[in-house]
Amino acid sequence: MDLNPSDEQVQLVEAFEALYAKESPSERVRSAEATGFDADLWSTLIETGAVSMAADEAAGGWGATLLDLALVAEQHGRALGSAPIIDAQVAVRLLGRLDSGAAKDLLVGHLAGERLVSVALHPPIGGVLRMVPAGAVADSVIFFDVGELFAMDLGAERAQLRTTGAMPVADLPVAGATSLASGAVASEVFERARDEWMALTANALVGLANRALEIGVEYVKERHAFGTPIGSFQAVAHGLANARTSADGAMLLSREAAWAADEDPERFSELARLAFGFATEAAREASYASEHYHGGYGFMAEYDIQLYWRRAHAWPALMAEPDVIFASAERARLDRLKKGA
Amino acid sequence: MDLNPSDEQVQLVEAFEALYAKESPSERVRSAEATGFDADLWSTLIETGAVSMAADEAAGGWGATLLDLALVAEQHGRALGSAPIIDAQVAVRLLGRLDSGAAKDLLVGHLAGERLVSVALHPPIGGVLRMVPAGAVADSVIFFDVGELFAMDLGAERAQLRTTGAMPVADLPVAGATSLASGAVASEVFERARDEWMALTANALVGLANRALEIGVEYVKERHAFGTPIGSFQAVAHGLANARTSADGAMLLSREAAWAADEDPERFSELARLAFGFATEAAREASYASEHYHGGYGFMAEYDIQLYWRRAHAWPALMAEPDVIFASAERARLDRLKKGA
Amino acid sequence: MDFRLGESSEAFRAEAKAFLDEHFTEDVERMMHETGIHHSWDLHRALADQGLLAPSWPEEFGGQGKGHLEMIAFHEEFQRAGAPTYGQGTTAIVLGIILALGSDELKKMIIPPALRGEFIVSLGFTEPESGSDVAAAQTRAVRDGDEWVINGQKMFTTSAQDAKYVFMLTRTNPDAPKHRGLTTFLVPIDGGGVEVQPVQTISGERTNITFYSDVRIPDVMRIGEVDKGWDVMGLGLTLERSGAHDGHTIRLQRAMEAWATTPNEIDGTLPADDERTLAKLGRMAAEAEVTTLLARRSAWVADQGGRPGVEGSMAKLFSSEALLRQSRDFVNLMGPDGIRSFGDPTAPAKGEAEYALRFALGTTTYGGTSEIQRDIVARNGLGLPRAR
Amino acid sequence: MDFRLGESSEAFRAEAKAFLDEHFTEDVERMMHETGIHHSWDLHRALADQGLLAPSWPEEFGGQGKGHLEMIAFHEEFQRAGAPTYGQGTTAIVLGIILALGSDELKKMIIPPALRGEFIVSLGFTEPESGSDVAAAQTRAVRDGDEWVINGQKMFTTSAQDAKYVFMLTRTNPDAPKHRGLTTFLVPIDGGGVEVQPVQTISGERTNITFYSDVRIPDVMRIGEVDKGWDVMGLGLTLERSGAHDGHTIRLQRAMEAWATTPNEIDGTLPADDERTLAKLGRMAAEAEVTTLLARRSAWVADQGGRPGVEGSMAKLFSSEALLRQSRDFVNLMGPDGIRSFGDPTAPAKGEAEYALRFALGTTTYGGTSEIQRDIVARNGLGLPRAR
Repeated sequence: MDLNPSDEQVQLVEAFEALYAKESPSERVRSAEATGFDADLWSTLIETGAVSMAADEAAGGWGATLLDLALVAEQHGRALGSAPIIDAQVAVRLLGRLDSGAAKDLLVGHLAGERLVSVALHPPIGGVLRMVPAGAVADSVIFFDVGELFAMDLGAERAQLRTTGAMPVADLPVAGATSLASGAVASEVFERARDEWMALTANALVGLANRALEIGVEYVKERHAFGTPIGSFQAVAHGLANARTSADGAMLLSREAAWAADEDPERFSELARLAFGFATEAAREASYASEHYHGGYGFMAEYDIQLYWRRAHAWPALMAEPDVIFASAERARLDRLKKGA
Repeated sequence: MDLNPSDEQVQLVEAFEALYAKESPSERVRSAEATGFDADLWSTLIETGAVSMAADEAAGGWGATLLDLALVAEQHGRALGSAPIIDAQVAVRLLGRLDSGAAKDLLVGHLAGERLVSVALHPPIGGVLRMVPAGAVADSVIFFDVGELFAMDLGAERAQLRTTGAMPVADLPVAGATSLASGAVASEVFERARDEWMALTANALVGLANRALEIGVEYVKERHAFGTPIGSFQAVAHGLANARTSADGAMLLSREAAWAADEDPERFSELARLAFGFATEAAREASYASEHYHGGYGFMAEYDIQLYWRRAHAWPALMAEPDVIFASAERARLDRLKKGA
Repeated sequence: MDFRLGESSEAFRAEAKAFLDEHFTEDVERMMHETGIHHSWDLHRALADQGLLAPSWPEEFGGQGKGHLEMIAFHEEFQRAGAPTYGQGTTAIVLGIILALGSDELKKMIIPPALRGEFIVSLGFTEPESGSDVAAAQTRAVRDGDEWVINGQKMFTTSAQDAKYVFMLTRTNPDAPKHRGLTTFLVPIDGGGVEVQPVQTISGERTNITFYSDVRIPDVMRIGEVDKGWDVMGLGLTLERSGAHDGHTIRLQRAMEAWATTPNEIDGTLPADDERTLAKLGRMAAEAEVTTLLARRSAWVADQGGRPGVEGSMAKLFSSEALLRQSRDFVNLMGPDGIRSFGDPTAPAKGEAEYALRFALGTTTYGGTSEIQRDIVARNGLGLPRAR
Repeated sequence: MDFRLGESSEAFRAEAKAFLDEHFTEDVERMMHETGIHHSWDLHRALADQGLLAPSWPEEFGGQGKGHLEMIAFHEEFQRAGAPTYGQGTTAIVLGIILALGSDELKKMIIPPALRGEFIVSLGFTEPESGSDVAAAQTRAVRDGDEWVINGQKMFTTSAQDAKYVFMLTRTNPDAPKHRGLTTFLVPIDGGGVEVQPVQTISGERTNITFYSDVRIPDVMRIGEVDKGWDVMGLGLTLERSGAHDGHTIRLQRAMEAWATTPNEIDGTLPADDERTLAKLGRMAAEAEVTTLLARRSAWVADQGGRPGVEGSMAKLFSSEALLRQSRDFVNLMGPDGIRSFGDPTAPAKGEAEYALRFALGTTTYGGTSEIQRDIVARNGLGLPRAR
């Protein structure tokens, strides 16, 4: 067992920590609230290799592991980055698994930074892909429908949806889609992409939870009431202690899930979903505790903690609520146990 | 609005409070743990009229309202009475609604204290009535199956089931049952009996919660740690404040439900179920808080608080868990709203 | 026992309903959400015209002598409708304080025009460095002859942009123990030296920070004795926590029950056919009923001549924490659609659950945090020693 | 990063499994539940015979020099199997203390026979008037020449009926500040003056109250310096919170997954076909994994040479509170059948959920209540000021 990241991973984390400190301070996050998308941050991320790192070396990428991407996602979550880095990385990995010429062309454009590709997390309903991550800024979207995987180029007219958490999501009517794959490959690749999205988002939520707690802890140490820092009251201290414990658990589980993609592949699906469900609740617990102990200030738009609380609700909601996730995790788990028996 | 009981109700409560103080102190509750049935308490309750009070005056009873019975149930819950008073009262009211000779005969014997009649809360599964309240001590049981209401005399051989909460429950194989009613009457009368059982048990759980909290509050005032009563720590005080608030809410709601049986009949079904679900959770919250703040003592069989905690789990479980109850309450509520529209 | 509020309460409720049907128009509602200002002059003046600004007051003051059980029916309707009430709510608290503790001169100056709907009053309790610990207020009031000079800053002076006065807690004796150097005043906002700075909140509601620089007011604007402001505040905080609490839950419940019983546009399924949804709706129904009963109990205690301190804290604590649970439950239950914002045309059930999620954040804080309410229940309700 | 415990850990886990397969028989398990005594001499002696009583100890003491990551694999298997471990657990803590702080004479007297499995040792920390506040112990030890005379009472001296010694916290200087007048001793139970009174608990586990009347012991039985007992306790409490924590959850999980995937006898339905059941199982799976990871992290920190104080508190806090939630969830989910008691032949899944419901009550208390663990996490983990 070794819970320390490798030296290379430490360097990777430091590089992205510095990038986000510079390109995603809270003023920048706030100025991108209307769209959930900061074009300058996105350019910088692409230049730094945040998308191409996800591709195999053969495809001109860095061949980063899912765990490498997870550590970047954690920094992304800490900084509440207004950029679809996870969606783009998941698309890279999905496309890399496909053989068709269409998929390869899409990947080349995506890696070159010419066409941003995103993945719809759910099949279309009534002919519309609903709440597509990065759907308001992507150039193409990959989606799954009735046993087939499609890609669709997106036109200019897409209404930006207003959500709790300021994300570039959109509803996209299906029209003029190209098939990328069908049959077992299509559904396996799609399920895998969903699981990877969950594993990476879990780690982003861990980063979010950690930073939210730092903000909260700092506040209750400084804020005084009744002649003492409010962090000395058990009613405050114990709520934060619970949240810190959940966040530590979420961090271990989410990293383990990303690690399992390569190192314990049979458990990956199950762990990715468990981590996503658990990290969702941990991030909401952490950001709520920190928000609530800010008193009235927590309710004010001016304080950063509300940015964290809103995203803790919004980001994971794009997939499904925790109970649905936990049920799907258990389904994967029971399947695995059955096969093992 | 008047939240005070009437003078007659105050007298009724005082009478039963005194009865339970004498006939159901914790030593008696403990000595009846193996069976969940205290024959002497039961005799005294019958002599006092605890069963016949539930019958109409025409049938030789007192014509007590469901609210009167609820106030008695609250005392029963406070004292953790080891006697099937609620089950017997529900049977009286059920039989009073039926015209058949068999039903009338059964009621006469039941009121005379000759044959204890109970009601199975669920139809038989695989030919067996499972977990029947008072099933281990009743002489007859009423049950519902496929649109028909039956009575069945019980033989001597019934295995006492061991449960979390020391109750005289038993599994009863169906054999030699007599029909009491069929069709719409049968199902309506059965549903009504279930709702009344829930309304009365909700009030018993309120009494249980109130007494559990008294025990807990008394303990944390007396117990010292770190140089102060432990009740002065917010970690303790706030848990009890939450539990007291829930218990107050449960008390108001449970009394309202029983009151509605006569005064707001259209909402009775809905309120009985809401009250039962809410009181179940309030009683568990109250008894757990009081138990937990007893520290290691709460885990010891010797301290009374564990008796409360165990029954808070066991009594309501005979019907169903809170989520199932809340769903059935909402079904009744939506039906009512639909009719009203 | 009787769980009905009674005929006169129901009659008064009907009056409130009729008033809201006429005056709480879609325009008023839209404006409220667009500006975040939960005060409407149209509504306020209409209330005044019908003698409904202070119906509980004696007739000699233009009231109708309504009892607590009638008033709660009235307030329930306003809350359940989601009508803007902050302006009349804070004004009513301050008028109640002035009626009880103000000088005759002040009463004469303030009460009649306020009851005619000519102005509203904001509350100035909280400061940057004092929230739950209200008595730690540092805004200074210094006597200068027959005048007082006020310097300081108040947080969350909601409605101040529309108000004529702020009812303000100040420190008049910095050397006395914390609770013994406080004095309360009614400070005119337009008299010079007051700056109102808007503050946006997560729910979209607007509140304000107000700054006071050498604000000079005559001694007649003082309420209660000098340095005895804490006694005045006792009445103020109790009044702040009284009133109905079930409105937000009932409003959410109505929206969610309508959503659950309306067939899905695409596949025609009914959310209410799902057991989990039914269970969440049922849980909300139980909490809505308990919320209503706890608030009505407070009114009933007051009606019996009691002072519902602990009962009011329980009602406030339970209702706000329940709203938090309910809004989370339903945003979750709606899946990805749950986070479409209130105001976005694509939001299910008009985004009522999403709005409640953000709105609920405030309810567990203002009017005394849940922690303060638990302290009160523990100490005054259960008799536990003062929390350390 | 690597989330595997490693090959040597897995090999040692296999050894533990093989041992349990052979020695943790149905008879041992039945006896444990019938008597409530979570100690088996058969098992204990078999462990001793195989050198498994203290595998982490250096070979010179009869240990195997196993590291923390190997030990946690070993403990996980014992906990997951539900094997009786209280006797060896408390003995290991005390031997660890003696090894670190005992005199050479005491080491020689105690360690070799203990490692041969000849006796076990109980813990005597808690008293009637001191639980979480361990340092408030009032049991007196008074020096009399080269002897000490002990008078007092200890609560929850689990396994004392089988133990040869109680490791005991006593007050030697009543005039010193609370933490500075304590001394620890190893007190023989059969040496006269000790009475062991059985105590039954909700889970059916047996513990004891022990009474001490003029118990005379030689000074050699003292551990650590006079009046410096609190330092000794620091080590003891940390050792008490170390070790695996996932066993009870994993055992419940196995029972519930077996129940959910076994067709109902009567109608052939599978509980696992129900979404709610799946969601509860999934939630438990997440909590089980987190519980395992938190405990393993503590072991890893220790393996790296750190002292996992906060990490141990988090593992203990999370695992016990999670077990409480899980047992409630499953007892609820099973409907009326959920409360059929463990031991009743009609109980579903052998009543494992019902047993866990009662068992979990103790886990949030012993080894330091959840409140104490939260205080530790807040103070030492988050750097918050001492709770008032």
